[in-house]
Amino acid sequence: MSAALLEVDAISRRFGGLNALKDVSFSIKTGEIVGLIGPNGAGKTTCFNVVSGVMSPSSGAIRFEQRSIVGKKPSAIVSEGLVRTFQATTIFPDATVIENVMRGAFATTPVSMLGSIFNTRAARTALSATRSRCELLLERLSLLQFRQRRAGELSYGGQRRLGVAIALAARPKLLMLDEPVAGLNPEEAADFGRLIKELHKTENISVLLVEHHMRLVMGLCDRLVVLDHGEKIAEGVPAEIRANRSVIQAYLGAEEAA
Amino acid sequence: MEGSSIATMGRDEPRLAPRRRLLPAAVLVIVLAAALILPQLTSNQFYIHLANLMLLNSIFAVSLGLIASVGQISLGHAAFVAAGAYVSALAALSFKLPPILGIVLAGLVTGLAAVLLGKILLRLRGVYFVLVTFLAGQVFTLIVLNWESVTHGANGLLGIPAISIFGLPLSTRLRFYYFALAAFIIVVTFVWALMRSQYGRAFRSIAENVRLAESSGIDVSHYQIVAFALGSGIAGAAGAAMVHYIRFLSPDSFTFNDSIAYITMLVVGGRHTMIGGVLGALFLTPLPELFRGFVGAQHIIYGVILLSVLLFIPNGLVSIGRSFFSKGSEPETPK
Amino acid sequence: MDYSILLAQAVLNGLVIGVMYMLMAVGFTLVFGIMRVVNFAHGEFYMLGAFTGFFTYVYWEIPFIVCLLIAALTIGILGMLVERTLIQPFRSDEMSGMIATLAISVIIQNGAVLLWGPQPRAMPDIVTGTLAIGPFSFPWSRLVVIAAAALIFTAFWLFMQRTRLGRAMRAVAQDTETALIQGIRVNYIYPLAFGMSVALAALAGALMGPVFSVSPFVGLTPMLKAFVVVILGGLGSVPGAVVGGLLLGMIESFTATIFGSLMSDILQLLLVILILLVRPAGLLGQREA
Amino acid sequence: MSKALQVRDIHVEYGHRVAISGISLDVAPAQIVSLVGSNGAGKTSTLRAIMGLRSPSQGEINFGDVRIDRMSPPDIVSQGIALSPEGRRVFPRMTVHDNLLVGGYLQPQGSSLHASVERMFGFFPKLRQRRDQMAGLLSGGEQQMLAIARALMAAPKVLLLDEPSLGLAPIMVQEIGRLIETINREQGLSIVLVEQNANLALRLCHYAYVLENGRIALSGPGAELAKSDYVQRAYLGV
Amino acid sequence: MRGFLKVALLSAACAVSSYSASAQTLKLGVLATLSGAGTAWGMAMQGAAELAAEDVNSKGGLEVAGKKYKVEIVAYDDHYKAADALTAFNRMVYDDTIKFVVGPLGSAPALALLPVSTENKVITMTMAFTPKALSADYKYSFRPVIPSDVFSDPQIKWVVQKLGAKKIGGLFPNDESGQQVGAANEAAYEAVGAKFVAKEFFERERVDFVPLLTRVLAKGIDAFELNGNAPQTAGLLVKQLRELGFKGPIIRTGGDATADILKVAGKDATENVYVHQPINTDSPAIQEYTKRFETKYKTPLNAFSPFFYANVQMVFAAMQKSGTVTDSDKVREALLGLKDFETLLGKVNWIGEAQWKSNQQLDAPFYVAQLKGGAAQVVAKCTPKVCE
Repeated sequence: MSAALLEVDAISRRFGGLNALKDVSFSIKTGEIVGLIGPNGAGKTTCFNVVSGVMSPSSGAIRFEQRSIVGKKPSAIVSEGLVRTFQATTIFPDATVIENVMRGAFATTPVSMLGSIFNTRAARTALSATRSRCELLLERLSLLQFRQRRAGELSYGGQRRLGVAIALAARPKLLMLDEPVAGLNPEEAADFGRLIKELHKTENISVLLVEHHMRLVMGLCDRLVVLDHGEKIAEGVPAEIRANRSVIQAYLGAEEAA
Repeated sequence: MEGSSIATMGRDEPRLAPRRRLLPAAVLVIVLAAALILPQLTSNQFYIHLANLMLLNSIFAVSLGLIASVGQISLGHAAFVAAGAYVSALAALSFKLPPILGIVLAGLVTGLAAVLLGKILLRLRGVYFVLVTFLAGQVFTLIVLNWESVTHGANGLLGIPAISIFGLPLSTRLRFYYFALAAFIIVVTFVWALMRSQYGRAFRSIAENVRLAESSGIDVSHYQIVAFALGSGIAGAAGAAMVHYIRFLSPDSFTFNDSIAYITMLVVGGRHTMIGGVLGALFLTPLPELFRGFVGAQHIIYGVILLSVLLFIPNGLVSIGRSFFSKGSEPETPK
Repeated sequence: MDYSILLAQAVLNGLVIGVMYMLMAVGFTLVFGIMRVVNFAHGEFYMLGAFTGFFTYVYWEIPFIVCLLIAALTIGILGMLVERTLIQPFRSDEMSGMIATLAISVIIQNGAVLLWGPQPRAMPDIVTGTLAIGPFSFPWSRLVVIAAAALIFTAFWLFMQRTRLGRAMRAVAQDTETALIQGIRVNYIYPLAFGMSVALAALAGALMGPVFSVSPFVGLTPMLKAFVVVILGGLGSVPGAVVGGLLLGMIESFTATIFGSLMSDILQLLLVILILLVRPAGLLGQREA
Repeated sequence: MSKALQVRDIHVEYGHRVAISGISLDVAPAQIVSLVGSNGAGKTSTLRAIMGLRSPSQGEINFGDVRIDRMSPPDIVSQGIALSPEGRRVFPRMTVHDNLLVGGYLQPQGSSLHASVERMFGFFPKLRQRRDQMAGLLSGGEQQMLAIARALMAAPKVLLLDEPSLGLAPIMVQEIGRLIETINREQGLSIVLVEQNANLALRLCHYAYVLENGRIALSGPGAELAKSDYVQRAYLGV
Repeated sequence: MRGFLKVALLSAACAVSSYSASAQTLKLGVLATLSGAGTAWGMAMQGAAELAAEDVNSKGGLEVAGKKYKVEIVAYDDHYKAADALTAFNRMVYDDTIKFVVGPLGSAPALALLPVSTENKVITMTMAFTPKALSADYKYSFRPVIPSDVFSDPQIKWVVQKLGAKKIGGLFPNDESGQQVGAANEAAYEAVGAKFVAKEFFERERVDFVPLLTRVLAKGIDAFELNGNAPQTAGLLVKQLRELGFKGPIIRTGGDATADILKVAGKDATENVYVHQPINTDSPAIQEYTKRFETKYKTPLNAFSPFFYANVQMVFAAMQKSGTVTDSDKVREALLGLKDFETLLGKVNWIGEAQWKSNQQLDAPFYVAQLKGGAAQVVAKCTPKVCE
């Protein structure tokens, strides 16, 4: 329980002359839910992109289960068990809902590529097992009734849930959610929070969460990391963060000031 | 093959009622039987020649469609066709390699070349990929034209042998027809199986949403290269088959215009489906023959028909067939 | 021949073909930038412009500058009609639009053969003689082309920068929807831009008519070169088309003078591929979102 | 200057997706009206419908006594409605000056247009400093000012502002807020303000609507709404 | 597989039409480039066939073995591409069952369809300058036009002696004929003591030659050779050479391009230009043909046209002599048997035994002309051996 699942060690990322991330370090232990918060432009999304391999850090180290993942392709990092979602709704809009989740399960479907071409018995078995697993996932996210619908036709909330289902299908050990409830109404957001909590419990998934919805973040997270201008300005349990002066100045206070 | 498609395959269609599944199967059997028997009924070699070109063009269009299935359109496809043709023709002329092996070699060499080129070119996507493949195709033509010691430059290669299977030379149109038909069935079946497999799933994911595909654990560059190499390899092998049929090869044989022709087949037939490429090739290849007599106006009529198809059947010929099979039960989903 | 003469000759020649490529590419890139259409029929409008210039100059015997104006106007109007009827339906579909322009190109070219026959026609010189500066001599016929092209381009540039319509075109090119909510009627801007684009091609054709010759097939080369220039300069970028056109003209002139034609062609293409790989959006292009 | 904007029970769909199902609004002259709600609630869709970018499938939109819901955006602009779109959407490869001139596209050209530009520069002195810079090189806050100024160039009677605070630093958000108030006060313009920052939106407005799932969940004067339990819980993060 | 339906329909339609027309009709094919940049040459061939057909049809048809045949021309476009030519030729041979074809045009199409024409015994009248187009193996392939590798030698000798040119330069298109002609020309010039100091190749689409000409002129040449270039290109070369200040003689020792050179380059630039003239423009028969052609087709005569006209006349004569319009073997024998056949070109014969072991090349007198004041004046008459 105490071993760090993800260790982010002094990563920096520069765009041209701009320091989007500067010496940011934090770690996530197995079973933890950690929130990453900060004002717009603080570097949260850049941090997500660097950790998930979409871009490489200018300097610093990232270890997942003690192995360095710097320089690995995003797809390889996914196979290690580190899976992310995107800020905007990201689904495959033209495919059916179930096919969306099957694609998410691509890397975790134990089937040889050749086998799937020849449609061998083993391949059929593996695929149908994956399909059952995906249907289960859809059921948990209350999407099963739409399984044959075109994903693009789902409601906004439905698309957000589908995005999570696609990520879950990859059997993550660490799930990185980028503003998962942005744009959901309060009820939906609360439901979503309960869902994450439940998944965390039943699937033993650790979670790294970027979110502006403070109620959700405060209620859900074991620990918070606060970024501002690319630097980490605070880290601690929610109660500490709420009381932290510099956090109030940079971020929470903005609401009050407005 | 009929009715299923690159776009819909693997989308986990609702299970068709037995009768609905029977109809496409029956059509398939009838078409196959017709393809086997019809050529026997005509003594007109010209129609068989035309049928041969239709089959070869179908393969070219399908192979381009395979590359397009990862969302990339190549404007240099003819260069791969030509590369395959040159490999096999030169192997036959210089090393007396039997054409049938030459075709395999051509497929391997062009496929391998596509792997190497793909590593560089596939970093670009969308319209930039289209443009860079156009340029690469132009460079290829120039190289073939100027590397005289090997390719004989503009003089071209003459006396290329016909394919021979177990000592039986496929020197007549009819014999080649059955060879081309077999090749066509193999390619179409292979591509169909591929698109139905996990590969197809990966290809479609990449075409629809690259970022999400990558974060779903699909190695985008790997699968793009696989699609590019397979598509180019098939094109190269088919180009080789064609050159042992035409038996003359020059840098003019496959040019930018041919690349455009393949794309046209794909678009006119229906670019999101494999069968669309086939339909496009089957429709466009014999089309000029209908008005060959109108010299001068021939091309104008062709252009007008092409425009009309684009204007009035925007989803390609395949959409006509599909609405026939689905009988309007499933609403067409706009792209 | 002296090296300095060779050099001067190469520069002049690079300029002549450079400005032709520039005029072609500017129109080509304008249409791509605004409408997302790769216009494969662009060369045919060059050809039509050349014929218009030819017929008006030879048969009506009017001043060449009037011929240029007539060519730009008639072909421009023709272009608007073509856009309205044949290209507009493909607005949301780049690939079909591209193939539609191919079909249009086939129809125009073969129509020209039917109408005017395949024979090349020589256009009488507009000006004769050469300008001698020291040991260098430059044919006036070529200098006139450069001057005219510079003038045409300046007029075009001023139109784009200083007029209400020009600004509207740039706005549509950058963000169609936002342009719409400024009150710009995009549905009129499209045919207008297409008409202007092909009018520029027609001007290039009419200008080059006396230098080269006029036949239904003269459009192919400038069209392919415009394609390369636009890749080099950046799709949709007008400054890119100018820089790319002049650069390609110079590269072509110098490499052909030094290495011969074949090496020149291969070098040009390789260079452009290299640039594209390093800067996918071209020299001055904007990466698409 | 005394026309009212009325939206009557409009419905908007994108394909099979319903974005708005029955929204009605009233915007009186010289009034600031805020639309509050989460992403996907239908705020932006409402503005797009008013602007003619997406015709409603049902319902009516009237401006004064003119029905505008079947008009094209340019016609709506000429009626006196202008939009500063979400994400600012300045023309990045045009100068600040040209952006403003495009904003005045339908206005009489010539000296009066240049007078308007000067007025904008008076309003937004920062933009004057950047007059000949490419708009794409401006900072986020400056781009937002430019987008608002560009919309004002159309001399609108109703100004639609879509998420003017999005992605701006708190200090910038406050400045934009002040600007909105000034514009409303000095020009006597009606403003429809769409904001995720409910705090800001409710504080600025005369009247507000809370949108949820394409419907109006709640409406009332801004100050009143800000005090309501529901709004406090859901949108003000209290 | 819908295409098959199409083919079936097509075949039905064609079967009907060919049946109704076959009774007393002799079909003559024209397979040439009728679109794109080669159209001018293609039309020269098509026009020749049509005019020759007009001649016999106006007399009620061609009389062979007591029957009168109306001659019908079937013209197809080969796009100047091997594959397209092959498809069109297949249609001619198998669908239209034609045995006599004017064409193909260009080396690639010609080479591509030699096996088919031989297999089906179709007599072709080729306009392809590659030496491989003729061979004893391809005994139905005839060439009625004069290729430069056969005929340029005496002209080069004559020109070099007359002008005293020592250093020659030339530009050639980088295609089949360009590469052939370039090599042949160089050998021919060196054989008579001149030196080819600058030889450049260029891609066919090129229209601006100034950089290349600058390069050639930098080598200090006395004379420039135009052979191997398309007529329009030749005109452009002359024009641009003169613009660059080259005043020396410009020579074209093969292929007719006189009309185009004059049109494109204009009167002043074409002084001191010597051209190969395949026909004697002073001959009344040629002048009459020119008038007829230009009246009918409203386009200047390409000098190759009379050769095909003469060749079709020879085929007609051979048909009458052999008494058949279907047995191409017999017609071929009769064709080869024509000696000193009187045509508008003068007396013509078949030669080529020495080079190809078979007499399939037409032999006709040809000329060297000098351009003066915008017109060509014949200055020497040639045979393959000598010009005088």
